[in-house]
Amino acid sequence: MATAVLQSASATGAGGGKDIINDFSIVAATVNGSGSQTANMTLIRALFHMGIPVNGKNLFPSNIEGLPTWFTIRVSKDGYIARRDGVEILVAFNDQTVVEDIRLLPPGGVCFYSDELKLFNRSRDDIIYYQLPVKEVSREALDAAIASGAIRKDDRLKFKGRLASMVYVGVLAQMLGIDMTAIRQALENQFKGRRKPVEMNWNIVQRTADWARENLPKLDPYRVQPMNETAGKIIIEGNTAGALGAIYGGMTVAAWYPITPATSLADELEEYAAKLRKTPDGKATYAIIQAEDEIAAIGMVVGASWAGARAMTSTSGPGISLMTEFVGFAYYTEIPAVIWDVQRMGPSTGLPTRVSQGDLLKAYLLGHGDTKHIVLLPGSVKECFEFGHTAFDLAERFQTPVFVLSDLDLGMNYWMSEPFEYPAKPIDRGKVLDAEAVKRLGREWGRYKDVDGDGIPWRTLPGTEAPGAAYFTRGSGHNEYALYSERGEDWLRNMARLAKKHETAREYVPAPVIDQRQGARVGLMAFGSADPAVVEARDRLAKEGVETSYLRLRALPFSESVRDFIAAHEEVYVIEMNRDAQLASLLRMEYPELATRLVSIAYADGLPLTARFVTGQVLAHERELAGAGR
Amino acid sequence: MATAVLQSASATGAGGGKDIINDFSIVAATVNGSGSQTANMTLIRALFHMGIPVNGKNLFPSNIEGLPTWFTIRVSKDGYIARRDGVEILVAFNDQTVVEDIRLLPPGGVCFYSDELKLFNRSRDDIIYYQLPVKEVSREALDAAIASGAIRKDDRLKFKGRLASMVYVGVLAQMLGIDMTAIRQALENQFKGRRKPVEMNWNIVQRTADWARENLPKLDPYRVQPMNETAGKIIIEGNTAGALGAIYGGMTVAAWYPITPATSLADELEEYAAKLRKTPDGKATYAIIQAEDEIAAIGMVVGASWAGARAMTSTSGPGISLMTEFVGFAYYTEIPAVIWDVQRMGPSTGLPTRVSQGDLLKAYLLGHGDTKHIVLLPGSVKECFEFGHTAFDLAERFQTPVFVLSDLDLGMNYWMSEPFEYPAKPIDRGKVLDAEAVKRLGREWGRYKDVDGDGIPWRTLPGTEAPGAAYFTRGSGHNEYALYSERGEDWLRNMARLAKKHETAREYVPAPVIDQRQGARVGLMAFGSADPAVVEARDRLAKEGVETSYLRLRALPFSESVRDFIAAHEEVYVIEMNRDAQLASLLRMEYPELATRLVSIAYADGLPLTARFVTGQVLAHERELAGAGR
Amino acid sequence: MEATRPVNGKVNQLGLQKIEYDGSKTTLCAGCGHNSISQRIIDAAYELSLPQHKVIKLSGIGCSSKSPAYFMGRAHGINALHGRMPTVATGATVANHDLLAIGVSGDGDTGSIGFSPYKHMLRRNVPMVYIIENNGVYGLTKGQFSATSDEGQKTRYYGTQRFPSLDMCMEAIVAGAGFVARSFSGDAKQVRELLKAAMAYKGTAVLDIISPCVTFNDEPDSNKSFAYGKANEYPLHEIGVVLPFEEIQVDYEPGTVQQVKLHDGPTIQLRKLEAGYDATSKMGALARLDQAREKGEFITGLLYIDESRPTLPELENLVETPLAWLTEKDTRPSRESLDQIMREFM
Amino acid sequence: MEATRPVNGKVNQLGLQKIEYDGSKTTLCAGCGHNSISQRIIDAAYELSLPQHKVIKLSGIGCSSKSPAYFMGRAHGINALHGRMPTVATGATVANHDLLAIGVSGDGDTGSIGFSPYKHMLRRNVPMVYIIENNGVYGLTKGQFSATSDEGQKTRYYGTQRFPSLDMCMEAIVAGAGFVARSFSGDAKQVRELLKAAMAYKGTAVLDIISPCVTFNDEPDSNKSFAYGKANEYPLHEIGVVLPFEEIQVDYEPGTVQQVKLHDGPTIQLRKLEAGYDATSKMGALARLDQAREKGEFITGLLYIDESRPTLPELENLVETPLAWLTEKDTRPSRESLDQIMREFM
Ligand SMILES: Cc1ncc(C[n+]2csc(CCOP(=O)(O)OP(=O)(O)O)c2C)c(N)n1
Ligand SMILES: Cc1ncc(C[n+]2csc(CCOP(=O)(O)OP(=O)(O)O)c2C)c(N)n1
Ligand code: SF4
Ligand code: SF4
Ligand SMILES: [Mg+2]
Ligand SMILES: [Mg+2]
Repeated sequence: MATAVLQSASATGAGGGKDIINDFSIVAATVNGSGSQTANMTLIRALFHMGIPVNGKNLFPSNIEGLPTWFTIRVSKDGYIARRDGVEILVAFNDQTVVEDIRLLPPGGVCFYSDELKLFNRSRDDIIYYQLPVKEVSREALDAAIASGAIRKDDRLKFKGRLASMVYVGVLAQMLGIDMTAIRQALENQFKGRRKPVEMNWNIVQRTADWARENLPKLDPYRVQPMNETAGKIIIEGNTAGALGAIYGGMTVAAWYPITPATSLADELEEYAAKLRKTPDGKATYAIIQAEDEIAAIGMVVGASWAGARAMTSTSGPGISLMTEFVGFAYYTEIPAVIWDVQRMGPSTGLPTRVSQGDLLKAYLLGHGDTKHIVLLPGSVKECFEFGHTAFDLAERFQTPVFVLSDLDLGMNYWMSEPFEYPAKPIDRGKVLDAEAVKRLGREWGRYKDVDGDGIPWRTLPGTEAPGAAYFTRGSGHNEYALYSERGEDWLRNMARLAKKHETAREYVPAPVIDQRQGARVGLMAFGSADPAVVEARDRLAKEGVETSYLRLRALPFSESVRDFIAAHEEVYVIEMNRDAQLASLLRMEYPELATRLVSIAYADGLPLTARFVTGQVLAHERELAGAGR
Repeated sequence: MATAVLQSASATGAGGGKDIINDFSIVAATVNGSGSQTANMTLIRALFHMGIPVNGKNLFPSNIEGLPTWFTIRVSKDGYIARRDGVEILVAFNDQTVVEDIRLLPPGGVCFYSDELKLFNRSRDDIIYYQLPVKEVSREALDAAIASGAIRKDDRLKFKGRLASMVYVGVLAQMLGIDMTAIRQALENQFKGRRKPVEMNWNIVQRTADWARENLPKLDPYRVQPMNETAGKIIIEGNTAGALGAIYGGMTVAAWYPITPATSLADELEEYAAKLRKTPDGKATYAIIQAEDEIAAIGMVVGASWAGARAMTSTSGPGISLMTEFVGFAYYTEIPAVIWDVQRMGPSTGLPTRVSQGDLLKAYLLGHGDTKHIVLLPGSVKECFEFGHTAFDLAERFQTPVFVLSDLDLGMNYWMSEPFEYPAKPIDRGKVLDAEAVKRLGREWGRYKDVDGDGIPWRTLPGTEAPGAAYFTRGSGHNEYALYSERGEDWLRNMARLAKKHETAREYVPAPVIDQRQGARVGLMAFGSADPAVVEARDRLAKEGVETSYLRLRALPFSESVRDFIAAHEEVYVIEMNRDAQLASLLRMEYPELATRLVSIAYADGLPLTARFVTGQVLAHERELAGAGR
Repeated sequence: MEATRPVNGKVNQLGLQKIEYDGSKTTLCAGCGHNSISQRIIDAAYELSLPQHKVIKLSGIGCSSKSPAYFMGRAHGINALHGRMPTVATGATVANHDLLAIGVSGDGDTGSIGFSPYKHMLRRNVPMVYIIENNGVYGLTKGQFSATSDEGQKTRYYGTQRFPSLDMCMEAIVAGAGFVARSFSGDAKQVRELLKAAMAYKGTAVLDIISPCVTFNDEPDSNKSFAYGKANEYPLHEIGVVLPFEEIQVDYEPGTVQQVKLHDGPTIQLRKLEAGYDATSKMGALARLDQAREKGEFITGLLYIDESRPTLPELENLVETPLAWLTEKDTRPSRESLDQIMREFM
Repeated sequence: MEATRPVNGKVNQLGLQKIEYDGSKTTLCAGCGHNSISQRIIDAAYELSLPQHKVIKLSGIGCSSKSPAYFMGRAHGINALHGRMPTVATGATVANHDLLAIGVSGDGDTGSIGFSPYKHMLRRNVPMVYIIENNGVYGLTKGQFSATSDEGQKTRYYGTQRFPSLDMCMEAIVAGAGFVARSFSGDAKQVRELLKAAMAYKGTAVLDIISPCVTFNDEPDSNKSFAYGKANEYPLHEIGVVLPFEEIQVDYEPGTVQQVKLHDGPTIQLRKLEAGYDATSKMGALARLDQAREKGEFITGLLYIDESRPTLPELENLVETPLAWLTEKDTRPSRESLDQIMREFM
């Protein structure tokens, strides 16, 4: 094994020789399709097993193979999990980007680079370089694996990248001080205990860790140390969480059409349903259908819900657009439907592998004419699980489409979380009359009658054997008895009831999470995956002397507490990842009397928000106000 | 011919014996598919030829034959053309509704009824009845027409209704004093001069008028008198106007899918294009395609516009919903498209034959992600024509979808208007580079570059023969040179430019029509077919001592003058025909600092707005404010 | 189902009179072909003694799609979006595989906006009766051509059709349908028997029924007109459905009758009128349809039948209880299972 | 078109080298079948001496749909929405009937979300080359089954296909297409010649080209894999396109070669490998395709050709100047005409 050429750089470890422990980021710059995902996940899980708060974000292109991908691991002793702008440690594996990747390192940064790179050069002398023995190790490992029959000869190319990336796992483990048993545990986890791949990868890791110990003197200050911050926690993607939520929510029918970044939600649904939702004789208590497009998917959901299933779909922006007509239909006919929108960057095809919160306003209003919907806004993987099941309860209780607005960051990246809690409440199927009830009520029952004063009518399911149980569902005008009607009064009454139903939902949907600070003049408001950046920004702002309250919105329509929160603060910064200030717009529409208190921070470049950005924006505006004498 | 049984009612003509001249409404209550349209049009045109301001509204069901239809003719010496709540003169031809129709007449009202009605009875004695000799006249007329060969024997049933309704034309003419030469002229017009039908109908009219003169003593006070208020004017439907506008706007491709109430726009387009847009050798300078659905229609429009056509579609709510994805695509790829939304009542299938302004917010925001569009809001048939051609200029100038939001009332009803003016400006094809220009600019040209500071880039059309003229259009992320890009900066820059383009449009789209009254505390704001009711309401309000200014919005985005108008008034009533106060919402979103001045009057029951309703709402609120001490 | 009540008149095996299969009063034009089809559905449902609470009626948008309101008023119904009924039916039949789904669509609803839904429903073999009330025009929007109107066809308001038609039966066969029939709304007996067969068939049963629009496409020169149909209908066979409890007649010459036994009982008997037509030959059916199209023939009958393909709910391998009726016990996995999964993510 | 410039290497009739028909660098996987097809398009365009400014490239969404960026970089292109390219092509070819439209789609793009657009494009006979890069999976979204994958087919991540496939060639023929071909991306010569023929054909020319997805569906047991294609391709004939200025070879036995002359010059020569296959017989083609499907055969070639149907722009009876280039003079009727119309409404 060649001896690595060491850097005798002018770079001294940043931090003036002092170790920087559990507080830095690593980025692995690779080529997509090359198989580095396993290596990255192994690192994350190992850190996690060491008890260190960690978060993994994959920045990948919208193609299958050969384009640049960056996987960033943030290690944060303080438990911050938002994206950071800077990254201290680079693992350079991609010739297409290496020059730029190096340029972006901070002074004192660290560059581990593959000895296979052709365009690599030591363009900066204020950083530390470590060369990785990729060529030799991966060749030898491949030869061994082929000899042992673990890998077919034809698959050499396919496996090369995967094994190559294990080289950086071993070296990083050694150089950062990652616990080798944690790595082993991570590999076991990754390969679900399958011995052969575990051993093959473990070998490389061990070998390269040993090699690094012998050959690479530590020049940089970055190190990890065990903590106790992850005990009992899990690490998971939001889409997996959402799928599990749906399964524990009693989903019985799902129809979907593939689209990034929503696909994995359906994949995981299929995977876990097959495990959890079959009878002993192998029969399914669910059906999952890959539809021919999104209109068909939502049509199937509507049909299934109408017939009594707990039905859902998952999609992203373009799919939401295509579902517009059906969503309006379901709203007006009062058919439940759970629709996951794992948001990506729009408009149009946009950036399919980048995040945004650009569908908020659109989902809320989807459909022509007067429509407004319940929209759930999970802010964590845990809430993806929770809303994954409560979405069905809400959809059936309110007999209406319910959106769950997740996003690419939440859905496809790796998040630490408390383990999910088993649903506390029984399944709520809402106001469904059985045959007995129908018989008892007789002609009193009207499908679209508001008997309870909450705007929500009672329905019957097809198959209910009672005289008068059947009714005709239509997207055209109907009266309280579901009979066709073009009368103005019938239309008005029905639309007013639908509006009332929406009002009822205000205090029924997940309430905002509010941290109101005594005497804080400034409030922050955000939702979804903007949360981690805001949480971190609040600490930074506090350090700058700006004490803030925080309302994290978890659903539309707004509850009263949203109004109260705005009223309780002089400025409320509304932070969101889109161009047009969609949440701020909705707030202005709803609270004209408070509209001037709202300050919009709307920004969307496809990357998750950073605390630095949020802090900067708030501070700048606060200073402006101060300057203006306020 | 039987002698009509006359009413010796306690009813004295309303108005205490004084004639009521040119100020009342007539409703013909018939069955759809029965052929009364010709009769109604004859009456309207005849009144119009007498110089009397008149307006005709057809209230029809969403089916083809056999259900109730009401055609209301408002005769208004003051030139008011809004719907009125009350109707003084009923022509009762429909057994299904006759009881209710009579119930709705005001005391002193008049009921002309067919002697063929079975369920008719003189349930009220405070109105005046005239029986019509339908049975006999229509039988005889049919016999004669068949004998003369004008009607085939098999078609007897089909023509019966048409001839029957001519009976009320003749009787009304006599009883109201409608000029017989005006009737003749109206018939000529209706049948485009075809002699046979003109004669056949004229005969019936003459005959029944004579009969009425001899048999029906005038008991009611309603009369017409010639005026001079329609000279040089036309009477036309908005959809015809829009179609003509498109043709004079140089439309070259139209793609559409049938849907009420937009269908007739495409029909008229076809009709007039065939007349006006063929070369002497019969070749077409346009193509009109009936697509397989609305997604296909807008896809064809986008394809055609991209290739350089002036392309349009016309649809209604459900179609708009289906076009959502493509509209977002056109917004982001910057492809012109003219989209007529002739609004009907939604959500969903809703009331296909009833009016609403429920798509305003939806059209403005259509598409997932951050999108906002230019929306034109014609308030008269004249503006349907104008916007019909300027929509293309705007779409090509701004390279973006442009909505024209008409509605069923405007589009399918009969409106008096000044004749349309020939377009004053030449056709604007916007920023298109020809081959010479491309050659000159060389690499300087970038498809999505903002060289003029207005956010609008330059484009080339396929077929342009110059090196570098070709570019690749895509709905996914691209840079200024139309190259694929996932870079955050490229995305941000492009989206910011699109926002700037939208800003540029503010002062480019049709400006609001503002009538600002010195010292008026109250402003009214409305758009589209709500206008006539507001115009009339202002006069009523003035009589009640409430002086009002009025801003009639003609497009989105708002121009500065909208802000100024709101700022200049203490209250601004925003009057619109939907449930959710869509225009008010948009105003609140845009002008948070003025939001509290806005008072929403949003109401939609499927019928055109009335002045009475608007007046009542404003007064009630004004009194409330006064009561509250303001 | 209602308790048995005094009966006057003929009743079926459920003790119901035919009138009890009625729906509300039609609002279609007098004479519209669609109304006859509604009557035939009533006939067939009555004769098969269908319990109405086990039936769902589905449609898209159009005059045709209104008709489910006009039959079997005791069955749940849904008027879906234009062209999208197949997708709704797919969801509904998976949610409750115990129900008999009867879908009614139009040629515009199926052949234009709903074409992809139609084909993919067939591909999935969604268990339902799928009726196309085919009049060659868009009735409800007043007479535009649909994709099933033939090249050269004229109508009063929309001139001449310039494009060739799509043949809904050929399309069905190519997409893998196992029950494809064409009929004419004026042929009451054939429509009724085909409906009975279709209702007994387990997968998607397509009935493309020429159903004249008397208002917009009934000129005698239209091959979707009543007069044309009456004059030109050419049935390939006489169809009869023999219910399990009925006796099969056997008084026929060998080769003149084709019999197909359906999986749950009834037998379809085709007494051949066109010798040699074999309703179990896919390519034969396609070729005959193509020939009819070339020659302008109006062939009717059960064009193709094959019951071997599994239906969608079968493929989904569902539990016996309809998904719609499953309870929390069936659909919410245990607390322990979640704990177990959580451990896997630790 | 650029002024003639120094030429090194072979040039075509426009004086262009083949490299000048290139597009930007592909971002598809190494070995993806779609890349070969892009190369063949370059070959064909070069050999036909197509002026690129007269070409438009259109696609939907998918790996396949990305490929128009990778050929003919001097032609305008548009990456439309998923499944909707046919509609965009319809509009574009009507707006400018002077352009040669080349559409590239995938099996997901065409067979699923774009199925109705596909069929209605065929019905309208939109003048374009319509290429389906058929790999039986959704490449770009990572390997889900498409509607063209056969029942029983397995893939790594999505198990076994449970539904029968839709055959894009049969579908095309039934919908009235006049140029329907199947090929294999690994058969460079056949693909190239078919492309040339398609580019010379005046209506919609469908090329359903099996184009292996090496990442998600290239296991040897997949009938969309490269290995399978290589081993099993069964060409019905050898196809050659003879350009107008080339000489037609006549050294063949009678009955062994079928010749089809296209309206604007070139002649397609089919040297029969399967005796008796007649590419001008619609039902023959359908039957052969059905047989191939039953037997699991992979037949390729020009399955069906008929150039008699008018194209959409022909039916629209357009002026010669493309609509896109008409000026105000042509498209805004006179002031007098408006006055006249106004009078009619008075
Ligand atoms: C999305 C959408 N587009 C258009 C319409 C308008 N529309 C209603 S019915 C119909 C056509 C119906 O034709 P067909 O299915 O043949 O039924 P028919 O009336 O002839 O029985 C159309 C286009 C609609 N309801 N929804
Ligand atoms: C409306 C919409 N739905 C879903 C997607 C996601 N999507 C992108 S490509 C694709 C499938 C492509 O499959 P295919 O056409 O077979 O192309 P291939 O990648 O296999 O060449 C899908 C579903 C999308 N872009 N738009
Ligand atoms: S318009 Fe035609 S299809 Fe509609 S109800 Fe009347 S006859 Fe039937
Ligand atoms: S994923 Fe498949 S279809 Fe897509 S580029 Fe790679 S090999 Fe080609
Ligand atoms: Mg029809
Ligand atoms: Mg594919």
